Amino acid sequence: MEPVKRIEIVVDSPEVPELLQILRREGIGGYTVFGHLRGGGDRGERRDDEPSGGGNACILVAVPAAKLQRVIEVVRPVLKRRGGMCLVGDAHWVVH
Amino acid sequence: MEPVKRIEIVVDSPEVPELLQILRREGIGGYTVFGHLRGGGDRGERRDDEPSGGGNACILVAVPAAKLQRVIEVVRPVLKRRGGMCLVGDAHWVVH
Amino acid sequence: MEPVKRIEIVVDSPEVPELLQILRREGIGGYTVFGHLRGGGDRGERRDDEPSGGGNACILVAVPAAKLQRVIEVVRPVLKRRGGMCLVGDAHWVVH
Amino acid sequence: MDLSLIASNLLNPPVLFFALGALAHFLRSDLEIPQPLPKFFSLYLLLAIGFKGGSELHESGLGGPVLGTLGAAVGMAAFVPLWTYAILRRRLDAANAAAVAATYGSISAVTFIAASAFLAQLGVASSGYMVAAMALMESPAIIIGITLARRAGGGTPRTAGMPVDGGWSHLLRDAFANGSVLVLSGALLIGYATGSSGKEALAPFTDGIFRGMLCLFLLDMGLVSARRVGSSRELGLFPVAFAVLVPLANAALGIAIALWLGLGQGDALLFTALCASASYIAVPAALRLALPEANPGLYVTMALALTFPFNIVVGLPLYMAAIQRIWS
Amino acid sequence: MDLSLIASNLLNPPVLFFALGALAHFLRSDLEIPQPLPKFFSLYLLLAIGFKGGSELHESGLGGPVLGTLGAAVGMAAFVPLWTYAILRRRLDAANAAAVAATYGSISAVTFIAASAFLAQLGVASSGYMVAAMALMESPAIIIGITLARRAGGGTPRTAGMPVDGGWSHLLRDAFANGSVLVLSGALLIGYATGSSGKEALAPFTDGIFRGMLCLFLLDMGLVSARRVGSSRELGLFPVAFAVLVPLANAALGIAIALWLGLGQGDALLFTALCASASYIAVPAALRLALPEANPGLYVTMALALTFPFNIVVGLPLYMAAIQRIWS
Amino acid sequence: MDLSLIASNLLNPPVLFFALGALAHFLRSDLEIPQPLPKFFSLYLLLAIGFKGGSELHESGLGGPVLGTLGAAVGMAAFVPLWTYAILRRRLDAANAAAVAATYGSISAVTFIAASAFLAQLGVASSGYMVAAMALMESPAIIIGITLARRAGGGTPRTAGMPVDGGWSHLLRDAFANGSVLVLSGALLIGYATGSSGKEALAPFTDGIFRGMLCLFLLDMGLVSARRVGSSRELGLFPVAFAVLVPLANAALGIAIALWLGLGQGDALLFTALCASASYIAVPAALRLALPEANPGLYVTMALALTFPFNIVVGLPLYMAAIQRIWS
Ligand SMILES: Nc1ncnc2c1ncn2[C@@H]1O[C@H](COP(=O)(O)O)[C@@H](O)[C@H]1O
Ligand SMILES: Nc1ncnc2c1ncn2[C@@H]1O[C@H](COP(=O)(O)O)[C@@H](O)[C@H]1O
Ligand SMILES: Nc1ncnc2c1ncn2[C@@H]1O[C@H](COP(=O)(O)O)[C@@H](O)[C@H]1O
Ligand code: NA
Ligand code: NA
Ligand code: NA
Repeated sequence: MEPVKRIEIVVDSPEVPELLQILRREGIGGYTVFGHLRGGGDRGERRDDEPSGGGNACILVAVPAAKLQRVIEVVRPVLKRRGGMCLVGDAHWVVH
Repeated sequence: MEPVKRIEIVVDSPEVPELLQILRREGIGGYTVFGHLRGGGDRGERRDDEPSGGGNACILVAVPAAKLQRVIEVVRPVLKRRGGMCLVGDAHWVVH
Repeated sequence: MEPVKRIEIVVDSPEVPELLQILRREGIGGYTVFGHLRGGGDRGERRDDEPSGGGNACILVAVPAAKLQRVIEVVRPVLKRRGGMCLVGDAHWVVH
Repeated sequence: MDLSLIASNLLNPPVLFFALGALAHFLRSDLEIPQPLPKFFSLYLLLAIGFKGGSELHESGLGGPVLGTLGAAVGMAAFVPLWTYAILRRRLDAANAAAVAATYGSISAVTFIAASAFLAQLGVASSGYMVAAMALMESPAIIIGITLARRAGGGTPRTAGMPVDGGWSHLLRDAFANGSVLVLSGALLIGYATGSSGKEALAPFTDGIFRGMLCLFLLDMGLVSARRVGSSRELGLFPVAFAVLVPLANAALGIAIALWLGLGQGDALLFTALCASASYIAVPAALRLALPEANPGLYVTMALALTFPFNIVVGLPLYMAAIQRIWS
Repeated sequence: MDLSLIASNLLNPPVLFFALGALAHFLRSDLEIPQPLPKFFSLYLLLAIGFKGGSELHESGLGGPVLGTLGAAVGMAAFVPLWTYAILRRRLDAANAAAVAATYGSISAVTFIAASAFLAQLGVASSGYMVAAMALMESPAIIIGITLARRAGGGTPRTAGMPVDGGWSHLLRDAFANGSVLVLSGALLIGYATGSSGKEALAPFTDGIFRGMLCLFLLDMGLVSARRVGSSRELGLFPVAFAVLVPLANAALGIAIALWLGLGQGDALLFTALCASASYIAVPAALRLALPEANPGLYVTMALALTFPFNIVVGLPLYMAAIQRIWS
Repeated sequence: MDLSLIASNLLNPPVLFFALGALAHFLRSDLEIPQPLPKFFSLYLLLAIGFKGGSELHESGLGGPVLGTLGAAVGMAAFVPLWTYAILRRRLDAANAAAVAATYGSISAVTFIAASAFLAQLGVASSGYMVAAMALMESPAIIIGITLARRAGGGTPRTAGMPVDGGWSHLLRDAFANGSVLVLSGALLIGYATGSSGKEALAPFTDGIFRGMLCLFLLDMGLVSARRVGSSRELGLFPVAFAVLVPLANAALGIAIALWLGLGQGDALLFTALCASASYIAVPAALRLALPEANPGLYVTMALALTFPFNIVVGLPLYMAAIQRIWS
């Protein structure tokens, strides 16, 4: 098992394509997206069942610790402008 | 980055509105809900595709360590009565 | 609260039934499945909206540390053959 | 009993799609009908059947046996949980006995719809107000079941320790503002209010594609109830016997009441199907919250994996044969 | 004003299902219509209305008042955000004022559809090209609203700091390649191109089940907009007054233009409904990305919880009464 | 070749909606049709086409060229993977060669449906039993492809190291109990069993709204296959040439067999469309599990982004022109 950083980014669904593009530009091609989430935060409640869309999505990315700083740097401006949440934790990647 | 507690609560979908209400009463307005989950535990299997509903949902809440105890106190009786799971881990909140 | 290992396994959706069967054989009946995930990794992009299916799912399992090794042993060959990701982290189980 | 009745029931596309769904499960096919499609099909069916019933009620009016039938329907919805609870209590704890009793006191809209389709195939007429009877039978058993459980010391009010809301207001809401109850009765009232102009405007939707949507829903029901048949083996003999014998007893009661009310053969079959059927949508949804001590693996499995297919496949032609013999 | 107009609007199944959805919310029912079902219903409605409009346009041709009406439609879609922005700016910051202005400059397809259904019920004819007018009115207000916000210093281009794509190309895409705009105009062109053979082939789909699908969608809209009524109480008096009075003003403008263009009564009502309605699908979807500083809790709530039900329930018969009086 | 054939194929609403979906992708629209809606549309199409085929088979009986055609269909489904594997193996490793071979041996139900719609538009008759031919052609190629891969040392049985189940029983299940195979053949049998009464009862569902549902599904297919066109550029020349030339070769073979069997023009086109089409639903679903070493980015992209649109847009009128010339 290798130690990695486990990054969770919760944003509005329509932001996801651009965030993935940004991550890809940083050479990060491994990600998992959980869609259709409800949520609440500073900008009030967000639900997925409105006619105009409006749900959240969560992008899970596992990266080596060395890459963490760079990911945070590119993600932070998006969160600043659009709101959202980014959590970082420790985990071990089971090598297969 | 600020250290936070990352709380995951897995319960029956129809419990979610009341759990969120309870959390809100405790002044916790930040949450993300993952819906339509399958699961298995002490009360057997739970699937989302039965005609009477019946799937699980997972509420993810990031709180400062100081609030953890209070969240656990209010969530525990619900879990006791209805079953479910609550996991607590450590994470860092990327300030934006 | 009891310390547990928090295991996340991301695999192709159709693998889930067999993985759960394998886990059950190891005496692990507690799990939560998050379905309909998009993802990217070594095997390229995976989306859920293709006519032939093709999305990922994430199995979340909380086990006592003592059982971790056994879970990894049985899951690893599946990941080796089919691709996917397995992350292990630390968490506390709120006893109810 | 006339074998052609069984044949004409079995050679119905909806029943055959039910069998196809079950077959898919037993062949361990990867066929699945993911949410929210089953929800869509059942929403459609409730809306269509409610609306059609309302339009027909508008045409037929509330005279004749209508009020008597509606009264009898509510009566049966209250009586069935009471008598079955007495029996169930001998083998089960209070919560589970109450949950099963509530399940069998309420009704299955799809069994009702299958009975209507069966009548249509036989060319036997039935009345729109039977849908109103169905709508009235959905909820009372929930109230009675939970009251029984609470009297026995179980059924902790949903909000114990949570000063969110009074327990009873919750209960009434779970029973009467339940999504499926509301769509069915709402559509009934709308069909009644908009009369023949509404009926005509919606006919291609509520009539034209109805049978096809029923096939889709029953395909899913076949999958889901076959999946539960496995678990039904773990239930033991008592619940299995109950799931077959109690519908027969309730059907007999239903036939007797229908005869006494002077209903026609078609309405008699619909009334009987309501009495004999058990709920696997509205009641479980309410009980999951109101009676969490009860095991859905018991009451849902009995209603869905045993009573539902029994009624659909064997029960309907059997009840019809009895009615034909008695009425003629 | 003729009360029978109100009655015949209210006794419409779609409007009653809207009320049923709202009732379900206020009874705190667990009824919900989960995604992607609402998306399916609106996709269906846009495809069907677009296609039917295109077929009718094929039959009627582009002569007569068609081009004038289309021009007037675009003109109103541009004028409404400008005049309302001037008013909104007195009470709101630039971003929110621009967002609300864009919302009211664009249109609500379901209000348009409800107006068509209302006309069908009254037996008043209308023209297929009005759908083209609707398609043309969806997007301009988005462009104008965002331009207003940027001029005022807000509206940070979506890609600030992200050298992914130029800000304006993004904006044009959000405005014109928006999913609902594309399906509506695409279906319109396809209906136009395939003419009467296409019309006949799709009729059971685009016509037959149309009213029923509209009922399902409005059931959901009732749920969703009732949910937002709670939040509308927190908005304060100004937005609430705006959400009722501005549609009336735009409707008056619309009626005047329709008169000037010499439209028939049916087309006049459709044009008026477009002017009076506000967008809660296309515009919010675009603004969430292009104007994140604006609060969807304001502009979506105004359009969805206030203006939409006002138009559906009160507005349409009111506008029709005015048109009938003026035209005759 | 008669240009009017191309025009009448292109001016078909379904084909135009396919183009609209592709356009939406290239305009980078946010239009999306989220799961499970595509699943719903394809479930509907399989059920409807299977059921209609079964009803027609019931009417026409099993005489004449029926058994010969069914035999030829199975033969082609087995022969195509064998001959194409021999070619593919020169450029690809065993697993990928076997996967592509299986993909082209099986069929695309939507191409078949588009061919039927094209015939309907031309007013050319076809037979219900062709649906049975389609059902029989779905699975054999899966078995043959995997056998080829295993013989070449690849294709680790799915359960290697997992004593859950034997590898071959898995394989047969993936091939024959596959959801789409089961719904298509099950609906065919149900249509056959319920005959004309079933046909009439379901007609508004299986016939009336069929074209419209096809439009919705093709709108989604346009989106999805346009998305894959980007990746097809990375494939290199060989797969792209294969994806266009092999369908032409299989179509030629199909036409020859149809002539030899003495089929009518309509059935000849359907048979040809089956031979020329490649699977992007059933086969990939099975191969993902049975041949994980093969790259879906190769075989799905070829079938979905190249062969499918080629057949739909260019292939069908081309094959029809050839058939018309040869037959007359
Ligand atoms: N403390 C939190 N815990 C969990 N999720 C959160 C939290 N705060 C915000 N979120 C998620 O992030 C989304 C955007 O947050 P915000 O920008 O603060 O409205 C919310 O809709 C939630 O889904
Ligand atoms: N050990 C576990 N790991 C992951 N999820 C669990 C575990 N135990 C229970 N769950 C989840 O919690 C739900 C309720 O559990 P229970 O009340 O034990 O039946 C299950 O359906 C699972 O989704
Ligand atoms: N670094 C990562 N972070 C998050 N998810 C990943 C990562 N790598 C792979 N995955 C997930 O695992 C799936 C299979 O990965 P792979 O077998 O590498 O293609 C992907 O589709 C993702 O959903
Ligand atoms: Na009953
Ligand atoms: Na407007
Ligand atoms: Na083929």
